[in-house]
Amino acid sequence: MQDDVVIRVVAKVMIPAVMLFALYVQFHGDYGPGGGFQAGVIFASAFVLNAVVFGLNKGRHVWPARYNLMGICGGVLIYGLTGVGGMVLGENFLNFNVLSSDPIAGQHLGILLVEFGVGLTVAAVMVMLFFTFAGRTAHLRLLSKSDAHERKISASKKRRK
Amino acid sequence: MSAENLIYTLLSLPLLASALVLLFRNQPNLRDGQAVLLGIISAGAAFQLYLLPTGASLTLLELAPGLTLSFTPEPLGKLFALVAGTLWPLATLYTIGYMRGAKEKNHTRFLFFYAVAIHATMGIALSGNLLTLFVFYEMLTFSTYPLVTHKGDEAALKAGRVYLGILVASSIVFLLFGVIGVWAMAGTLDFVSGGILAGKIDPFYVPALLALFAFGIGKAALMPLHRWLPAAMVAPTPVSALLHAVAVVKAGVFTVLKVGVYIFGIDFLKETGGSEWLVWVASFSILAASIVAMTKTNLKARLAYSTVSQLGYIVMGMALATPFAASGAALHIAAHGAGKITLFFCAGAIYVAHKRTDIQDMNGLGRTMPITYTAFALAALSIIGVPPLAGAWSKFMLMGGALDNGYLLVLGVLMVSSLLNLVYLGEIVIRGFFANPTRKLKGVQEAPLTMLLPLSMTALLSLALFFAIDLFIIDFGG
Amino acid sequence: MMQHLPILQVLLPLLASPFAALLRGRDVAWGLTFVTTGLAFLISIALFFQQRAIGETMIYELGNWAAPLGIVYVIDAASALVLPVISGIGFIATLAARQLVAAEIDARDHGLFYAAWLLTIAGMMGQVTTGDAFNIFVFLEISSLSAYALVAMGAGRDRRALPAAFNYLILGTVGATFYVIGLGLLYMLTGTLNLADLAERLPHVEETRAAFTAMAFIALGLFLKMALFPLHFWLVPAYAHAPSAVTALMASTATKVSVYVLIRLIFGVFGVEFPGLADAVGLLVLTLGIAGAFVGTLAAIVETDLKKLFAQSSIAQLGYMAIGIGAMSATGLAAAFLHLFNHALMKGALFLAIGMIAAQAGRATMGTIQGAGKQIPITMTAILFGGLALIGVPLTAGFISKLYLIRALLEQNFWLLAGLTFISSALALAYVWKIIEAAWLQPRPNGAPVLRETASQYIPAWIMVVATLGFGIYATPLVEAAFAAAHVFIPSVAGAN
Amino acid sequence: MIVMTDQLLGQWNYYLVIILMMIGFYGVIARGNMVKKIVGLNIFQTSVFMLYISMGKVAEGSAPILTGDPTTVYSNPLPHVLILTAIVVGVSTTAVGYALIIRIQESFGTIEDDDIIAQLDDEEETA
Repeated sequence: MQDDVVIRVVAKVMIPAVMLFALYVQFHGDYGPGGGFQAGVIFASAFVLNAVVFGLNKGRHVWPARYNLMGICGGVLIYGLTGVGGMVLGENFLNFNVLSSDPIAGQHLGILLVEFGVGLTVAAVMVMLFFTFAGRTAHLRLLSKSDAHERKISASKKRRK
Repeated sequence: MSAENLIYTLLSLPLLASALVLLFRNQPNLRDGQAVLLGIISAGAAFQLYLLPTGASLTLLELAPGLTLSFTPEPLGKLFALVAGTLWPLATLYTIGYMRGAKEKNHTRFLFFYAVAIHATMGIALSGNLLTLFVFYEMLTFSTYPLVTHKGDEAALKAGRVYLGILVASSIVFLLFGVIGVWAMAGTLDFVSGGILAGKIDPFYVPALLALFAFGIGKAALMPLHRWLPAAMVAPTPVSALLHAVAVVKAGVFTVLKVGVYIFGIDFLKETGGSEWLVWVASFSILAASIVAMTKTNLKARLAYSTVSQLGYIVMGMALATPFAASGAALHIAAHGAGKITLFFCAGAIYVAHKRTDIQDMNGLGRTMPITYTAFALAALSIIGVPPLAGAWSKFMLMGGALDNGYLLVLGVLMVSSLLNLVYLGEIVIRGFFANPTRKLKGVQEAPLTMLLPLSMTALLSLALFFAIDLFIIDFGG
Repeated sequence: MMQHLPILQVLLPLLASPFAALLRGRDVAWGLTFVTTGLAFLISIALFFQQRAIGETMIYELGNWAAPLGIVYVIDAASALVLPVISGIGFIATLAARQLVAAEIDARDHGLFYAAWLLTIAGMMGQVTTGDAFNIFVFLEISSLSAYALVAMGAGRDRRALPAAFNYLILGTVGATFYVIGLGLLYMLTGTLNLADLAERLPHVEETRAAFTAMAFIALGLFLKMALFPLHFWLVPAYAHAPSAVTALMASTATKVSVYVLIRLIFGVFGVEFPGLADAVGLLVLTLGIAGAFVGTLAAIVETDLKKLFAQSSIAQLGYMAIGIGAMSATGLAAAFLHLFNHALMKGALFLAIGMIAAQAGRATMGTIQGAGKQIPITMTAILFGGLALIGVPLTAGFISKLYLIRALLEQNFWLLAGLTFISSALALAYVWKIIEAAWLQPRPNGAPVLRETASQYIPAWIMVVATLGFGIYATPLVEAAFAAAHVFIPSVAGAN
Repeated sequence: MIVMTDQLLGQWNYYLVIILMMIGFYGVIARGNMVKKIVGLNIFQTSVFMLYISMGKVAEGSAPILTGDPTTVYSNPLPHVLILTAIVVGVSTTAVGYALIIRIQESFGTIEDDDIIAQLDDEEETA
């Protein structure tokens, strides 16, 4: 696919747009439809598209493997620690009212942070899933049942010898 | 000492002995000596406790709400504690002689579990409620298992499996069932004079509940649950003595008696007739075991079946449901204990001296081992029930009890059984003294003193018991 | 800080998990896990005593949103009893995991291993603590998903872990989905997912078929999760081929939590008076429980692989818990709680001890331990005591739970069932004794590898053994707590203790 | 008659759910191929998602975004939120399932149940 000019050009245009849209969905989530889950998936799809069009190696170059774990864990921690923030400030876990002097503003801030954590984790998970499964293709031969049967026969023949 | 302290003493001395056995495992004389010494002290303590008035009680801890580990010595329990406490030092002394004479291995392990078994027996004797009794009952089973399988060969393992299988399975399936059944119905498990079940249970269920106990207490070796007893004969003879006279089977029949007297209550059993069937089962057990005993030529096997038969007497004493018969049964625990331990001591002495186990090889042995054979003859007569030996009293009281409740047929059973006893025990004595040796008895001489001493003492005990009988009759009439 | 304990209980392992994943050094990850589970254990003990002292339900509102709208965490007598089991086992298993994991799992995966480990624990805690039915599902899946991964990590030594984990995944997901279906029906009927609220609103719709169907789905899903016979086939391979530490953790906790959730839903939401409950679920659970007790015990008798053997025995023991539930009485529930607690202790001891042997010898079979009594006496003694507790020998914890289980059956006049229960528990003697004979009474075969034991290897197992004996000798507070837990669901009747 | 048709047709979503559920469940149980099992599992779960989503729908209700008009009828958003969680769980399960399948393929060379069992039996025999 790397050789197809149309796809390459379209992808180059599309990828920034996809990412921008993801950011919109992410940060508009507390006003309208959207939020971390959707944004995370959209954001990840940009990287997946990149990898599909320009190859796995280039894709890895843009999003190195070590980002995966950091993204996943970081997102969870942002979520959790935002909740803990409410606890530290004297209210129950996940109470965002106290995050700012104005309760409403505090709730906005809290949900923004939480959604950001969700988005980060989801994006990282999605990219990781793609690379994990795609990276295995070299080893993976999906066998039909008859194929497996043949292998078994040859294996048992070998054993007999 | 107060009764509470005596209870503590009796329970802790065997444990102390077992701990010291481990501590002195590298100094055989010290290890064995202390066990005998502590045994003598415990015999004294048991005697003192026996003389103290009843009424003391001791609660060790509360397992669960309403379920305690507690100890209440009542006359029957005190008698059993006395039997076990007196026979323990003798058995230990004998064990030491036997183990050294027969060149058995693993003395330390053996003595350790021996003492633990005595601890469990004391717990059973003094237990104040069914739960405590059950706890120590199981402890006795598990602590005697290493003794039964002491030799460690395939035959011993197989016997061990039968031993453990029957005893644990029966106790978990039936006995525990009965215990919890009593708990669910009566709301308590305490041993109370006159029983706790009267009025709490539909008389219709009494025979069934009694069956749970009669067969759940596998240690009482009521046929058909007697298989473990002959199987355990592979064990060294001191174990047989422990099983037959001091601890295991005595604990079994003691439990049966105690349940009958203090859980069901003699009067309650008589009213409901719930134990009538048990009289006949016990009768069957008595006769069948006697007949099997006659077919055995292995000395220990014959003695084992004799025990099964004698245990039937005690179960029957409870089942007859009269105070007189129950007293006789209690007395028989002591009388048979003294008699049977002598017989096994003699069997072990013969084995150590002669290395033979078959009765046919023992012709003329009495003339080379006069002390052993005299003791054997005394004990055999006691078991048969010939005065002036202890067995006569207990048999007499059982017969009296049977008459009281009109079981004429039982009278016949007891008489026939005495006759059978005479045949199979008498044969051994007669062969020993009068038959001509089939092979040369060269080099055979009396067993070492550590064995002769205990066996003559227990034989004399049978004699003494006959004359001091007033001291040992327990009145269940109240 | 004290008022935050209910949430910290779940949050601590949950938030420690990503840290553990990020930490590459295996000792650091283990240290973090150790500290976290230790703290969680302390918290659960504090909660237990706090709850016992107050005597009533403690409620923690997430984000200060009150009950029907918000999600609440509930600490009542029942959850206060189950939490220490999970966190305690989690803590001891972590203590043992240091050696077991080092022996069985590739050093690069340790961070991820401990992350999944913490997530499993957090998920189980969450199921117990939360007062929201859907939240239970979420935590159920958190713990299950990480459990699948943990089981699969056994593949490094034993590739059979992979199909085992896969089957576990399929059946676990089916079970969880059944639960969600039932929940959906309940939500349609009542419009709420809060457990307390559900219990309040259900009586208005209890005559409908939908309510009954919901109950059937929920019960079925949880039967699968708790491996009630005949839905137990995933359990044995999963436990047998998982890394030893995971087996020890899961055998003592995973199915127990599902038992707890079942009790919570069936008794706490539907209630004993729910029409058809006693007939359908009660009778079914009783029958399956006793059948499971026999099947598990018999299968254990013929098994030679020790992990499989004790996994089969777990099926039997779960059967006993099911019998307690099926008795449909306060005593029965208390017996189920008691056995849940006690069985966790003894299986923990057994699997930790066996795990240490398996980590050394590669596998733990009857052949491996033949004559091992002389080489590793302390470890084998732990197995001996654990086995005795399984049989229900007096002065062990197993005796206490069996005592109350039978009492519950006799109170309901289930004499035959009580007899069957006794027979099956006596059969347990056969497989336990097989092990004891092999270990102590048979000689070590020539050429068998030399087994060793060090204090750090047997201490975790022995902590559990001591607890097993301790709760067998002095069970009064535990029994009281179990009855308090049972009375949460079935109000106390005068005269019962 | 009308009542019955109404009952039958008015509950078409439930029939759909049940049909899907059974298709998925059949796939899980009857297929030996692990990928097909996972596919079945997904269909099975999807049926539950549909159950929840259709339950949240209120006739004539609009999307649950506050408009400020008090007369607006909204659909119930809660089931949708719940099912969003369930979908995430489902995706995770699928991912773990596929990861396992890959590992199984690598170490057994097959993803058929029967073949794996046969291989393991062979192993037991030789061991």
